[in-house]
Amino acid sequence: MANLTLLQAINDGLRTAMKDDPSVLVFGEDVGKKGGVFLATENLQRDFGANRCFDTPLSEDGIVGCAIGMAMNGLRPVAEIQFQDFIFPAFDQIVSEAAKLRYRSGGQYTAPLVIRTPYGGGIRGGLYHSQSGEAYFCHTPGLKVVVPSTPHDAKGLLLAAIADPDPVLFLEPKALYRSVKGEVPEGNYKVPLSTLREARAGTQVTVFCYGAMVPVTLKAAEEAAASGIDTRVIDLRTLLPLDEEGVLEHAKSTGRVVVVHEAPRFCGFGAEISALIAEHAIEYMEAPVVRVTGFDTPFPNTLEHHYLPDHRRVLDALERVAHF
Amino acid sequence: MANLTLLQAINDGLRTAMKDDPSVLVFGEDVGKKGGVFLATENLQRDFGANRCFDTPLSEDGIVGCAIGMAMNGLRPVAEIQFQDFIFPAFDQIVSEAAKLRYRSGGQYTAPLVIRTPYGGGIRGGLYHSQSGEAYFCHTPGLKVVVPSTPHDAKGLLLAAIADPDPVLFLEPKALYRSVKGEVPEGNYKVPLSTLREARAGTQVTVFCYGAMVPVTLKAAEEAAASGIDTRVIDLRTLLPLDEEGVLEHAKSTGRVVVVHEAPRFCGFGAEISALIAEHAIEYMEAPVVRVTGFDTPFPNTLEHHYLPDHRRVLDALERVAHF
Amino acid sequence: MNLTTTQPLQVIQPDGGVNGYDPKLSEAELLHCYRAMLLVRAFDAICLKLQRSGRIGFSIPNEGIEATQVGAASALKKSDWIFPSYRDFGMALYHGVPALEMMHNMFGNAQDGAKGRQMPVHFSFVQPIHFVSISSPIGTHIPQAVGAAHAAKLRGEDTVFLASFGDGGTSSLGFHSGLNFAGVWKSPVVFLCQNNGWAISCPVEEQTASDGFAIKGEAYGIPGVVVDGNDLFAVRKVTLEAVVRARAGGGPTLIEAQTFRMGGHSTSDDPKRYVPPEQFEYWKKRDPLARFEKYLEAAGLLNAAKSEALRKEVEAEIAAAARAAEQVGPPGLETVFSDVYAEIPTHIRKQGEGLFDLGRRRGDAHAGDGKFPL
Amino acid sequence: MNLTTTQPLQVIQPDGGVNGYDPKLSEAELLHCYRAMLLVRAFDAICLKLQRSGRIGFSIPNEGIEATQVGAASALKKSDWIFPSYRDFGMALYHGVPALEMMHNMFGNAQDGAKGRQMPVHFSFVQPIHFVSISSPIGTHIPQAVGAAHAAKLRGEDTVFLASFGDGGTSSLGFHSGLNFAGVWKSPVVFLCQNNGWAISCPVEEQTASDGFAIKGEAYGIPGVVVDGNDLFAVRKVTLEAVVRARAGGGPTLIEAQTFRMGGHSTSDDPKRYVPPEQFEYWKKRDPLARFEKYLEAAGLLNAAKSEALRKEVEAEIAAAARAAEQVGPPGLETVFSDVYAEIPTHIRKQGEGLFDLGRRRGDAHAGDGKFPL
Ligand SMILES: Cc1ncc(C[n+]2csc(CCOP(=O)(O)OP(=O)(O)O)c2C)c(N)n1
Ligand SMILES: Cc1ncc(C[n+]2csc(CCOP(=O)(O)OP(=O)(O)O)c2C)c(N)n1
Ligand SMILES: [Mg+2]
Ligand SMILES: [Mg+2]
Repeated sequence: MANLTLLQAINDGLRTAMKDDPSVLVFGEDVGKKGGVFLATENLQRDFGANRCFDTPLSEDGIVGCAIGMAMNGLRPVAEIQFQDFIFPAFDQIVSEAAKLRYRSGGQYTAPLVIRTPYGGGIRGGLYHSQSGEAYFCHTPGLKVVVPSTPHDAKGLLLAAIADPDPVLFLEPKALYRSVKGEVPEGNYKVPLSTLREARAGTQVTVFCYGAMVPVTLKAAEEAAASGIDTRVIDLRTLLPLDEEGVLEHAKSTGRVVVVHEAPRFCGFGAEISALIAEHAIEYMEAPVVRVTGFDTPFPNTLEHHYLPDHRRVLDALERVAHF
Repeated sequence: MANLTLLQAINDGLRTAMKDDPSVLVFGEDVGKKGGVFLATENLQRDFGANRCFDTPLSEDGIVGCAIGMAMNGLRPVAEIQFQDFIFPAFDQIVSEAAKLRYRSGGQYTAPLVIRTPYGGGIRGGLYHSQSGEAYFCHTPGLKVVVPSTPHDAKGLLLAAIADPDPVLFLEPKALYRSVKGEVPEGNYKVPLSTLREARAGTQVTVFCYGAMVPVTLKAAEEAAASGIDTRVIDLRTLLPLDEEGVLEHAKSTGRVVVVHEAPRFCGFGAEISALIAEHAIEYMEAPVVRVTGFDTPFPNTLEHHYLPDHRRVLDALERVAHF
Repeated sequence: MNLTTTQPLQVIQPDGGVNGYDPKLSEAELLHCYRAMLLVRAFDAICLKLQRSGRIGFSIPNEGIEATQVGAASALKKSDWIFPSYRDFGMALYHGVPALEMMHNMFGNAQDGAKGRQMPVHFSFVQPIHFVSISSPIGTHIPQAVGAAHAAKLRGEDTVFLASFGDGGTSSLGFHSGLNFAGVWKSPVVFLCQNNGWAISCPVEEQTASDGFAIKGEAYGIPGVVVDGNDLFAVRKVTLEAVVRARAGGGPTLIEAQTFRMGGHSTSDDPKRYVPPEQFEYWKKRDPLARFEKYLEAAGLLNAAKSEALRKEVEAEIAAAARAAEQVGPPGLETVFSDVYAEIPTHIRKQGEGLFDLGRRRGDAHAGDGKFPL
Repeated sequence: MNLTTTQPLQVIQPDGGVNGYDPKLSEAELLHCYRAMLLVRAFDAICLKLQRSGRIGFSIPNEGIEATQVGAASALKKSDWIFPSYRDFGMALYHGVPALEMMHNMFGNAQDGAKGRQMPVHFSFVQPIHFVSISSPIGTHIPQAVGAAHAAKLRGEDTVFLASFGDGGTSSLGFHSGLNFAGVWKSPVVFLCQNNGWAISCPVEEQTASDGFAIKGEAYGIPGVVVDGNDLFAVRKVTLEAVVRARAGGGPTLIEAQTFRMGGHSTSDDPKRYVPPEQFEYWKKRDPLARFEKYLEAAGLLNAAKSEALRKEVEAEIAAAARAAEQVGPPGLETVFSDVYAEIPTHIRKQGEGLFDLGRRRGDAHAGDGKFPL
């Protein structure tokens, strides 16, 4: 096992998939010689050749559209979108095409592809290099949406996503690219999609979170422990299809729930968690289900540290919910 | 006052705006000579000339992109997207540009435009002529999202949207275009955005709904009344910015809530309503907050009547919630 | 390399003469083309009747563009792929997709390959040729064809991919990205722009200011060729040249076939609201079927009696297909919930069970009486 | 109308000679252009230093493309509009946007017109010229320029709209829709494609297979012109011709200015990873500033002393601006919540109040100490 950053784990995952399966291709803007703007694809072109890892013209519509065609015709494309903020030109291809191809063709055509893209704040990227758009995709039946928060999961979930028969959007928390490190097994292992991870055991409050909010939440949970609040932290890992049963069990078992994400609150992913609980576990709730989220504004630049939920805001919610 | 269909009310609203304000333009695919595929813009080109109402090339990106430029430079564009299903090529312009222009320019540039588009099922349109994409847009700060359900509101909300200083997505329930009729005042009147409408008074259960689900819900409420369930029906009308206070008051006052929409359930607009209640009114709830929605699948064709929530499904939820 | 042409290639003269051109097709092949055109016309006419009498919801008229469809399709092998538009009935029929399978789609019945999920004319076939699932959003299939072609190219296969779209389709995002990627990758794709003069009610001069559509290839380093779309041999010839070049690694071609749809955009559309009557008259004289008939007659392969017999046979075949498809019931309720993913996830399964359960509780026949079968 | 050129227009020779060409600019105007180029270079150099020392987060190198920026900008009136890319510093500086205002943006401080919400170099000005708020997504501003132009045209104004973008930008959706609409509407727009050979690490031959970028105008019925982008007079000349035609109702033009960025894509980028060293050498010899200096010297308007003095003055101006901007504090916390809409809706106001409240309760200085001021 190697001790890798999340970014290295992704590079390792791509390498492993490319080595094990010749039908896996990696492409996107600047992923070749440059190795990607974050270096997630570093040296893949050198090591696997320009037929397996290559740059594309500046068109996300083309990147995803072509990936769908490749996937239809037997390849396993892994397309990179340079920043999640720039995925919107491909929205039609993702939402109208990749997500609906199996259904509309009665299973005759399918699109087993992976779209990797860095998302979230923390790099002073302003409106267009910071967004967390998961909710847009989670409202789209036919897609899978995955967000790792540890190097181990990043590699294992990526390998599961590449092997998956359906289109997967793989959202990489760029704030964690180099800030988290961890043990990563060698070779091809898979973390099954649609499974939760208990990042911290606890009995009084459950927090549901994912991606870059996991370490923030863990920090808040540590501080809360000091003041006697025993917090369970659930890393959702796969947002769609969500392990709804698992979410409800955790919610019921503590009766107190906080949901944390970076994206704006209104119609954000957190709303679905709250709604599931309001529909299937309301009688177990001993407190309001509180969301700690980005604000319902575009993402600012200079003041991004105020926009992003931090451990103080999570802690505040934990206290509110615990002492309700 | 004239007795008009919802479609006629929209045509009347467009005419009224064009007459009162020379900076109002209407354009899109086939809106000119043909008058739109549903005839919402019938005779506007004839009556106001081809400079005020005109066809465009087949590019939603171009339609919305140009509308933003026009709006920046003093016009009040009202762009039509032929079906809401075809809005996705313009997603980037709507979400990245129209919604964020005021914020990112510190208020120096703004985009007061209206995008009208028919949405929803009921015409045997299959996957791509039936969708209800409101949740995609409601997760986008900077946009306003409006959905009328009566001819009166259709005209009054449209006129308010056109006069509004911010970009408004105006979703027209195509299933109601010709199936509802009602009194529509002459001249320029506005139904203020972000206000709810009590479509039916009731004391035991509140149903939140909008667009084509309003008549469906009203029918269910009538049937429920027969079995002793007194149902209040709230037509949300503006989804963003939502009158959250109003929603919470209604929810608290009945303590039992159902939310109805056509769109898929997962991360749909209904989740936000449930989440608001779970966060701010959970202690008033005497029953789970139940969502009646489209299924988490693409929209089918032959079986669309099973996909679309009907009064039976709403009634079932009313009974569950009332007798919990 | 500038192969772009601006004058449409024409082979068959209005009187059926070909000035000695040798189509290099056997009698059987020629009659197969003719039969395919007849099939389109009969399919078209019967669907129009079915729609007018309320038995199907919608159809797309194909009259007038049969030569483009059949001419282009005839240049492909069965191992090639077609990424069609919704107005490409003839390509499927030429390659032997049974009319019955197509009719199952028109009725959206239980035997429809797409399980009744799509609107009529949104076909999907993997046999006898890949005729890729049609999508309503315009242009999205164009980069997909390029991606599929790139896959074949990387594997060293010599498959060719035909992407077909309209004049309006050239304004779409997919046209721009698809042709651009194909130019850079030298993909084995033939882009067939069926310029029928209109995108619903939008005439070409309001669609683009370019000098025709073939020239748009210049923007991507792709040769563009203009052809008389009502001339089966001409369409076949330019498509075959493009296919041969693509198969040999020479990269993509953009073909503009100039034609005209004699009907409305769809059965919901009344073209008289916007198409000047002269256009109908002009193009009526250039009917592709009549022109090919004249050729066949001149070549001694057809006469009035034979043509009449074939027409009847074909009409009977289509009518029988329609009758048979109409007998088939709707798809099972479980088809609402399957095929969203390879495996049905729990939340969708529960939604299906809920619907079945409600049907049971309400005694509603539609909802099925068994338990949720997935 | 086929005005498309494929050989780049050049006026100023490498030695500063112009073969008798008369730029029709006064001495003051010529020196204003020169000064604008110096301003860009100084702004560039100082921003690089600020970024390297961690005082600003990011900048975009402009060295090498000053002639394109200033030459094009010089063809516009103050009543015209610029829809810039992120690499158009010189257009703003030429038109008199104070360096201090630009520095406020680089620091994202309380006096930044965009209230510190955007990344550095994403300027927005309405004065002294409309320099429209820059967006990061590539190409989205192109149809917007066309829409703004259409508005002016409908009102009978003679304003011209310049949309500037890179070689990579031509692959974007906005390029396709923007040029297509402009062609059909004959909009008064000048499309300036700054072909600097690279889109980050993607060279033009991997960007598109077209024969250059000017030719892409053909696809939209728009004349395309190629120009030496390191030649201020040549850029000014072709832009002026395009502007004059647009102002007179003659419709849009696509200009391809061939140039090269001597720095990285941004301060986060190391071009040595992908740009062959010969390219830097080749273009170093074609430095637009040195070339214009030679012209000015040959014309007797500049000498080493004067140039040195001007350079110092300009550097001092920029350095002073940077120092002043650095003193200004961050924007107030309420700017996170304002300008989402014209009026702040209740839910956003509450979120702001919540943040202020938390700050008060925690005694956190950042969160302000007053009550939420909106
Ligand atoms: C993205 C998108 N926008 C709008 C539509 C609605 N629409 C369907 S067909 C059509 C016209 C297409 O014209 P053309 O490409 O010329 O093909 P033709 O129907 O003439 O064969 C339009 C606007 C659509 N299907 N997709
Ligand atoms: C839609 C979109 N995709 C990707 C990016 C990331 N990106 C920023 S600049 C750039 C390259 C642009 O190249 P070009 O248009 O040639 O302009 P240049 O930087 O060379 O001036 C890329 C890929 C983006 N900003 N927007
Ligand atoms: Mg057409
Ligand atoms: Mg460039």
